[in-house]
Formats: sequence, structure tokens, C-alpha cells
Amino acid sequence: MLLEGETTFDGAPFDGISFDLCSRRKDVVMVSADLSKYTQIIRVKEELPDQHLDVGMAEQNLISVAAGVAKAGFVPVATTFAVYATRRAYDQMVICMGTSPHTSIVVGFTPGIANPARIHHQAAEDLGMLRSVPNATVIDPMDVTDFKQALDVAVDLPGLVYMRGHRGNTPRLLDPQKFKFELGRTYRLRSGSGTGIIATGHATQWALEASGILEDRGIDHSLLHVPTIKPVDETGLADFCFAHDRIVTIENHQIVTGLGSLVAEVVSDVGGGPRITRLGVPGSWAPGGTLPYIREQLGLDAAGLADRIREAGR
Amino acid sequence: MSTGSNSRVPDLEILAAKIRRNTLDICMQRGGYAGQGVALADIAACLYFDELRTDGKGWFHDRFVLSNGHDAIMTYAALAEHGSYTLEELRTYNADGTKIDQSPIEGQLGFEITAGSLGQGPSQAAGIAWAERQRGTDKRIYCLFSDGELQEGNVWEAAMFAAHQKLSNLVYIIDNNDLQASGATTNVMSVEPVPEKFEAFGFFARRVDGNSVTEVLDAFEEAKSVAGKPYVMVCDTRIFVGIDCLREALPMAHYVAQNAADWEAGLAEIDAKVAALTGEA
Amino acid sequence: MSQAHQLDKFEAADFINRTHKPIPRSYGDALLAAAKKDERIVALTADLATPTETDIFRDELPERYHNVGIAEANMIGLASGMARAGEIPFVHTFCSFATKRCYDQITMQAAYPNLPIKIVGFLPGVATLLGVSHQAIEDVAIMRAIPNLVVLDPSGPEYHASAVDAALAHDGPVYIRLKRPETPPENDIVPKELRKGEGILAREGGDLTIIAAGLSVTEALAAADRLAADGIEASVVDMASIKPLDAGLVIDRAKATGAIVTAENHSVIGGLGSAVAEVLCDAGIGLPFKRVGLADRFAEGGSTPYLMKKYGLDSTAIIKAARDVFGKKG
Amino acid sequence: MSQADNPKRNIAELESIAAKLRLRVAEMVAPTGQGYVQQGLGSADIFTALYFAEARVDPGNPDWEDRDRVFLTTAHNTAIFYAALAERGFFETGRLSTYCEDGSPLEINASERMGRFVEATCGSLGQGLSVAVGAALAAKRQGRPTRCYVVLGDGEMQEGQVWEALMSAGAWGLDNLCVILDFNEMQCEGHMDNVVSLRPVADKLESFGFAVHDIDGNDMASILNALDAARETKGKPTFINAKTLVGKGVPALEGFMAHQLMFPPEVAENAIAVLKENLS
Repeated sequence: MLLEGETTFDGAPFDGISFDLCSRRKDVVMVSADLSKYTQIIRVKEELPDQHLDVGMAEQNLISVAAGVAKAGFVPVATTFAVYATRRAYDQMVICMGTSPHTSIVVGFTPGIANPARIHHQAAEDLGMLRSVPNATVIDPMDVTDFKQALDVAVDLPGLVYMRGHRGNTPRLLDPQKFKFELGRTYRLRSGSGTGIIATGHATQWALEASGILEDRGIDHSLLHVPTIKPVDETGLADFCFAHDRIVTIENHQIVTGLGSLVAEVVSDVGGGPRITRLGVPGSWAPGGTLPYIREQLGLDAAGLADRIREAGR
Repeated sequence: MSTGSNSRVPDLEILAAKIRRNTLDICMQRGGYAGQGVALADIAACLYFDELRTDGKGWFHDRFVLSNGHDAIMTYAALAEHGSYTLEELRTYNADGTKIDQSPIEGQLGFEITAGSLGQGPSQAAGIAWAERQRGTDKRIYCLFSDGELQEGNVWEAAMFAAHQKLSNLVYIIDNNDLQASGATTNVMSVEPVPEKFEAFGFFARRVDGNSVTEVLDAFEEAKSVAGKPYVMVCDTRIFVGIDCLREALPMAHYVAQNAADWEAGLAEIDAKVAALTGEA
Repeated sequence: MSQAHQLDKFEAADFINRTHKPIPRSYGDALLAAAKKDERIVALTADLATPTETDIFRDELPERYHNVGIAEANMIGLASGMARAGEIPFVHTFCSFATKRCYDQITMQAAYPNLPIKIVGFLPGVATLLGVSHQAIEDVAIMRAIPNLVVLDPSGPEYHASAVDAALAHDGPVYIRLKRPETPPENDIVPKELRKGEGILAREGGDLTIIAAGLSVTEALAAADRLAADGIEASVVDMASIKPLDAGLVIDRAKATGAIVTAENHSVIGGLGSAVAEVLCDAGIGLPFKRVGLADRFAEGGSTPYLMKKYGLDSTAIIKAARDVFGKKG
Repeated sequence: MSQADNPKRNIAELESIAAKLRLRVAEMVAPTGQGYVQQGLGSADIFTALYFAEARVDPGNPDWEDRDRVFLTTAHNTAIFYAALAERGFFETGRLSTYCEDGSPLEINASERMGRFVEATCGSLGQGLSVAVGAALAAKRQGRPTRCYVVLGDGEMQEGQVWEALMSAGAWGLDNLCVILDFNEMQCEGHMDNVVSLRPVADKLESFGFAVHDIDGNDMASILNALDAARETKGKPTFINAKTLVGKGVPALEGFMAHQLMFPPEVAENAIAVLKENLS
């Protein structure tokens, strides 16, 4: 389901995705907290102003107003940086949206280390936070195709949906003709044996890079993309784990409470199972800087990952 | 200011007395937020039996958002008069396994939002007001919250937004009872001057005696005449107003345990008041 | 700044005390005693003095007590400013608000600068009358992901004084989740000791290990008693220090008993159960394992025993899980 | 503390320092185009007044317990902040050239790893004021002469926590707290009146218990007068509503509302030339 040939990029994926969605669905409202430009919903703001609402720099209000908008019959898509949606307005997300049956979508941009401005702009605990909210849906798409399709599914889901967003140069990796986002489904991007790599979101891009290196080095492995962190196809996930000698999880997130913990929970619940090596932000603060720099510092660059995956297999 | 609403006043005062009685009846079973329910009875009577328009199907056309979870007792006590709940079911308030939560979740009859985490109602009400206006409905949105909640920053975020959006279909009702969990609001963290704050935030603000049916009705009426701004009525109330024996015994009771009050005396007093009011009416 | 306003005596029946009789304040007394020894200790609350047992601190050391009103985010920021000026702030509110309502502020203003701010939450997990908004069923999950932060979940009032000591012994931020008894205890409370990074082996048995924290420890011990009557000997670990987790003890018990059940007054997602699963998977130890906790749902308000039972957190649920993993050992 | 560190009130001298800091801002941002030029130029006079005339700080001893504390809550406004700190002697001016480089502590958002002169890490907007209120309260209790100064952004005042903090400062009457609003009317989405307006500022702050001064934040004498008045005010915190002009000092940039201006090389060149000329 991966596209062949040279990778192409979309410079502002959500501008198109949000505009397309709002054009088709007049009940969708993009809500912003002073970051329309940075979350790339400018086309909606300019061309469909009735479907755009700015609450100012006030994220608690962003979430609660959006919840109110949902209770009056619209489908709000609250957009801001992941760090503010989650760390700043978590209680509002749990209470105003999480306990409500109305569809309320929150898209958190520049998640994990995908922001140059270190701790205060990096949300490396958001997946864990949202995963522990009862009934919530949590999605971490890997590219433009995944992102667009997941949002189309999200607008018809009940309750709180938290999704990580992509902005800026985002690769097109999945073939929209062959890939179909289904809630909870996992996708095998490489098939092999020995080491099983499980990744989500941005980290699936990184895992693909590492996978290329491993392939060149002749190291057998599989790669599973898990865009839905909750609810996930636990049986499929467990089957994948138990079919391999060892598992490596890769996520753009702290190595606790997120994808790695999810996999550990699923495997432990079955009992037995392979060793799991969790890669991500290792229980400390990530540095600031450009994404390649931060990845390198954390050993999450392609070469670093390839080495660590090989190491885990020994 | 009089708006000709006076003819309705005696009826609403009777309803308020009955709401007070229901509050005691419910809270005396296992304890509860009786003081607030009693103090809010006049606002509840005006709101549910005069201000909120009916939808012709036994419910309301306008929307009421309760922010302050423990004031749910007011809604229960009022909806018992409305016939939406029976006193029998409400008497399970505070019992294990009951559907009558002290602090209800969204979807429970009478409750638009999950209340209880303070300061979140005003934003949600503003969101509803914006969306209703966007949809072109004529619904009016009322949101009740407490003076203590003004300490939550979320409330000021909401206020700034509501004024900026000129939500004239939005009415904030502040239960200014000068009491929060740890004592008098004035002592804990003064929030006054409340009307001045809201005026500075772009509201039409009015201080109201929250235990005067006439004043509450007038404020509701005035709110409809204000264009281009949200309206806030800062309702001064005091715990247990209207039941003197409890007011004297428990002037600062945020919560009343079952065995902490002489409920029988309170009931006797309010029963006598109801009888007197209906006798005159 | 602070007021010695005496609450009406009737208000002693706060949100937690279901009896209207005095309940010992193990935490409040310990904090006051510590503060009398250490000038730097200050206490803050967001409008919850009595329910957090800090009313005695307020009355005895009013100049070092600040009620900031209902403003948790501000409270953390204030504490941060105080800590930067050399004080050791203990901040108090309910677990739900102490974590979910000011998570960004905790990350930025307490954990990142690694300041000695002690965040003390009450009403852990489902254990409250006050329903969903006051329930902290995901607080451990979210707090565990914050670097530098220590997370303690003492199992009963006998550990409250020790939790204060452990918090002071750690020169950095600490989150303590406490449960006040809802009724007066039958016997005197005899203080016991807990330490950062150490689990307490509360009972030894060779057939399986129950790793529990907070309120679930009592349930785990009761479960172990009943299992023993059927000839199944369970070890019980009181994992009061959820972070840092005593990985050595987890691995030791896993190897010694070959089956593990975790029990917590928290969602099964992200909390103690996940932390233990992470340790086991890191070490490549596959064994029969089960997590007992709130099954990913919101709970209602009610008495603690009622809620523990209804949501499958009590000894009966632990026994069921224990039998299950024991059976799988084969 | 030596007499030389005590408040100076020579306006001409301060204005020339401000001019120098403006040039530094442009020079720091020019190499990569990254950084906050418009805000830096707009608030140069405020930072100059604070660090060179008002705040009792000691670069030789940044941990000095009785120091005044300056909190930059708009933590992205770092170009001017770093320039002022370096000029004041907190670190080598040469380090300014590492601004925004990977691995450099001179990050785009100021953080405490720089040293104790960054009083709090504040990139998550709206938090710094609470920290300052806490520090002011602690100073009172400890009987220290410390005053706390906060440079706050106008957009930031949409954050609820700011109002929580203002309410507590007002209720507690913290006269050792002085909040300076860098009222440049600009936020990410553009002019703040088009997002969520803050007006009327003075009414809001007065109703929250502050002594309020509305001033021209690019006029040195006005800034100094307001700071003097703040020091003399007893029983109330002070709020200085300092109207500033983004891009101040470079005609081509003045009033140009760009929150995160990518500083094009030719504009940078021109700005540097203009600012150099002003200096001489």
C-alpha cells in the first residue's frame, strides 16, 4: 500500500484537508486558539468564515467552547498545538468532551518532538494522556493520506476523538488507491521474520527510513503501522508480536504510557511473549532544535534507529 | 424598574417555597448541598417556570447550562415541581447506585453538560450560544455558576470570548453567595467587584437580589433588551435564605451532613410558609 | 493574606467524612510537624482546607498558608515562584484537579526546573461521592510520563506521615495521592515506612505475586488471605512508589512466583499495571499476567467500598485474576 | 552591590543603550531569519529601562537572594531579552551569535538552562505571572526588598491563568509586583482586536485591584516615571499598560504585524544599516 518511486510532499496538508472537509460537511466547524496559520486552516478561515471560529489564546476555552458547539449540533474540530490541547486543557477534554456523546474532535499539531521549541511546545505524553480517557478515540496518522482518511472517519465517531496532526512538509507515503483507513486496524508495511517493528504517526516515517537501512544490510524484519492507538485491534497486534522473536516499538512520544506501553499491555495480557524494546523519548526532556537534530540527539534518526533495532535483535 | 411582571410574582413565590421544601426533602435523606438549593429557589422558580420557554412537548425551548455541579440540587428540586422527576426517585440523591448524582453527567435529564469541574460551564454555554446563533435559532442560553468559580481562569477566557463574539443570546447567572468550600469567598480570594469586572470584560452587568423574584424577573427581562452584548446578572444570595431556623444554625454550610441539621424544624417552617402563601394566593 | 476564619462546626462534615465524627488527620498532622521543624515549608490550597487536612496548618501557621481560591493552575505557578525563592511548597487539592487541571503548569513550572514542589492530591481513583469530575482515574498515567517527577500512592493513613518524609527527602517535585478514611478507624493508626523507589513486600508466597498500590493493597491482602485458605500462596507487594518503580522487586517476584496480578484504584491503562508490564517486557519475561483496575470507563459517585466492588477493584476481582494467572502457570 | 549598579536615570544614555540593543536584535536574527524581530524592536525601551535603570540585579552574582526578579513571560521575545542580558553583563556578548543554533542555550524560547537570570521557563504562555506572584509573596514573607517585574504580552492575557494570577495579586495587595504589558496589539493571527480584544485594559485591571498606568512604551521618560510610581505605590500591585510599536526604530518595519517574521536578508541588511545610523 506504499507509493512507489520518489516521495512527494504536501507543504500544508491540513489546509487542503480541512477545506475539503468543510466544503463537503457544512456542520463541521474549525475552531482555533490563535493558531490558524500555524495549524494551517487558513483556507477555511478565509473562504468559509462561517465554519471558522477563533477563541483567542485560551486553550481551556478552546476545548470547552468547542464542546459547547458540539452540544448545539455542529461537529467541532478544535485545532492547536498538541502540547496545549493536552497539557493545558486536559481536564476540559476529559470532562467537556470525554463524558459527552457528541462528536468532538481535537487535532494536536507538532506532536512529540516535531517542534523546535523544546519542552513547552513538545507534547511527548499526549498519546498516553488521551489513551487513559475512557471511551476516547486516539489516532496518530503517518502521512497525508492517513491523516485525511482518518479525519473523514473521525467526523462520524461519537464522543471525543483526539488526533495528532501534521503540518509543514509532510510526505505522501501511502497510496490513496490502496490504503483505506479503518478505525482500530493495523497495517503491515514490511513483512519478514525475526524482529517485528511497531510504529505510529511520525515515527512510522522514521521506521520506514530505518527499515530501508536494515534491508540494505540484509536484516530480516517486519514493520507494522498502528495509526489507531485506541481502540486498537488487540488480537491483530498480539498475533504480530507473537509471530516475531522480538519486538521494537517506535513512537514520537515518551516511552511510557504511549504505543510502547500499549504493546506491553497487550502482550502481557496474553502472557508469555517476546522481549519488547521501546524506543522514543526516553523518560527525559527532549532538546530543542531542528527535527533532524533532535532525532539524532535521541537516537531516533534513521541510522541510529537501524543500529538500535539491530542491537535489540541480538 | 418594573416590567409588568408583577402579576406572576405571587405564583413564583409559591413555587420557590415548594422548591425549598423539595430541597430539604431530598437532602434530609443522606445529606447534601441543601443551603445552596434553598438559596437558589427563587432563581430556579423564575428560570424554570417563567423565563425558559417551553417546547410544547413538556420540555424547554431555551437552554440552561449548570456549571457548578453541586447546585444540581436546585435543578432536581425545581424539576420535581415541573414533573420531570418524582420526589421518590430524587430521594435516592447521594445513595450508592443512584441515578440522581450529586454532580450529574451530561445526558441526565435537565443537565446539558457534565458539571462539577469548576469553571467550565461558562465556556460551554458560550460555545452553545455561538452555535445556536450560527444556526439561526432564537434560543437563549442561560448559564448558572458561582462566585467561587470566578477564581478559575477558564471563566475569564469565556467572558472575553462571549463579549468579543457579542453573544446577546447568552445570560450568565452568578450565584454570588459569598461562600465556597473553605469559607467566605471574600476571605478566601475576593472576587469583587463582580459587576465591574464583567463590565470591563464587555458585558452588560447588573447586581440583583437573587432572593427577590421581582428583581430576578426584571433582570431576565432587561437581558432580552440588551443588544450586541452578553448579559450577566450577579445574584446576591445567602445560604438557606428563606428558612430562618436553618439559616441561623448553618450560616456557612457548604455541605450539610444528614445528621448535622434539624431537618424537621426546617420542614415545619417551610410548610407553614407554603400554607401561608397558598392561603393568600 | 491568610485568614483564620473558623468554619462552622457543621462543616466538619466535608466531602469526604461520611460520619460527621472526627477522623484522625495523619497527613495534616505530619505536614504540620514537618513545617514546625523546617521553616521553608509552606502550604497552599485551592479552596480545600478541611478536605485536604490542612485546616490545622492554616490555624497554626497562618503566615505560611495560602488559600489561592479555586485556581489550580495559578496555585502551581505560585508554588513555583515560592520554591525559586527558597521555600518548599506543599500544594493541596483533589487528585483530579491537582493533575488534570494544571498539568502543563506542573510540567513547566515544577518538573522541568526540578523544584521541590510537593503536589498532594486527595480523592484518588474512583473513591469519591462526587462523581466523574472529581475522580482521578488517569492521574497516575499522566503524572508518570513527566520526567523528574516522583509518584507516591500510599496504601493507608499509616503511611501518610512517611509519605511526607519521603517527599521531603526527594529534592525535586513529588506527587502524592492520598485517601482519607471516610469513617473513623477502629484501631489507632501505627505509622509505617515507605521509601521512594522501593516496593514493600507485605506478604510472601510462592504461587503468584499481587502487585498493588494505594487502596488496592488492602484488597490484595484480603484476596491473598482467601487464596491461602484454598492453598494458593500469593506474595503481595505494596508498590507505594509508582515512580520510580522498584523494577528489581518486580523482576525478583516474577522469577520467584511465575505469575503476576497488578491491582490499582485507577484505569487499567497507563498506570501501575502498565508500568509493571513495561518492566516485564523490557526484561523479556513472559509470564501469566493480569491487570485489575478500572476497565476503561467513567464511574459514578458513591461510597468507596461500593465503588470498589461495582467497578471490579475489590478483593473478589483480584482473587478471580489471581486464580486465572495461577491456572495459566500450568 | 556597588553604586554603579544602582538605578540610573540618564535618559539620553538609556536611549542610546536601547538603540544599541535594537541593532543587536537585528544582527542576531539576520543570519538565519529566525527569531522575533518585530517584538524585540518594539519592546527594546522596556527592557532597557528594566535592566539598566530599574531592576536591582547583579550580573556577577545572578543568584543574589535579595535581587529583583524579571520574568519574561512572553518567552519567545528572546532576541531583545538576550541582547539586554548580554549588554548588562550576564554573559559574553559574543554568545549572541549562537542565537537559535542547534545545541545553543540561546534558544528561540528562553529556558532556565541559560542560568538563574532566566527566572522561569515560560514558553507555554500565561504561566509566568503566577510564578512571579508566588515569588513576590515569598519575598514579602521573608522580608526581602525584592521586587518582581513581569513583561507580559497582550495576546497572552487571553489565557485564563493570567486572570487567576491577577486576581490573587490584587486580593493580596502585592505592592512589590509590577506587571508591564508589552501592548503591541499583535498576536499570531494578527491584530488582537480581530482575534479576541483585550480592551478596555485599564478598566479590567482596575477591577482586579491594580494601580494602572497607561503609557507610551517607546518613551523612556514615561516608562521610568511609571516604574517610579509603581515603587511608591503601597498596598496594591501595579500594572503598566505600555503601548509599543512593533518594529520600532526601523521605518520599513514599524507597525508591520508579523508575529514570526522570516527576516529576509535584504530587509535585514537595510534594518541593520538604519539602526547603525541611529546609533552614531
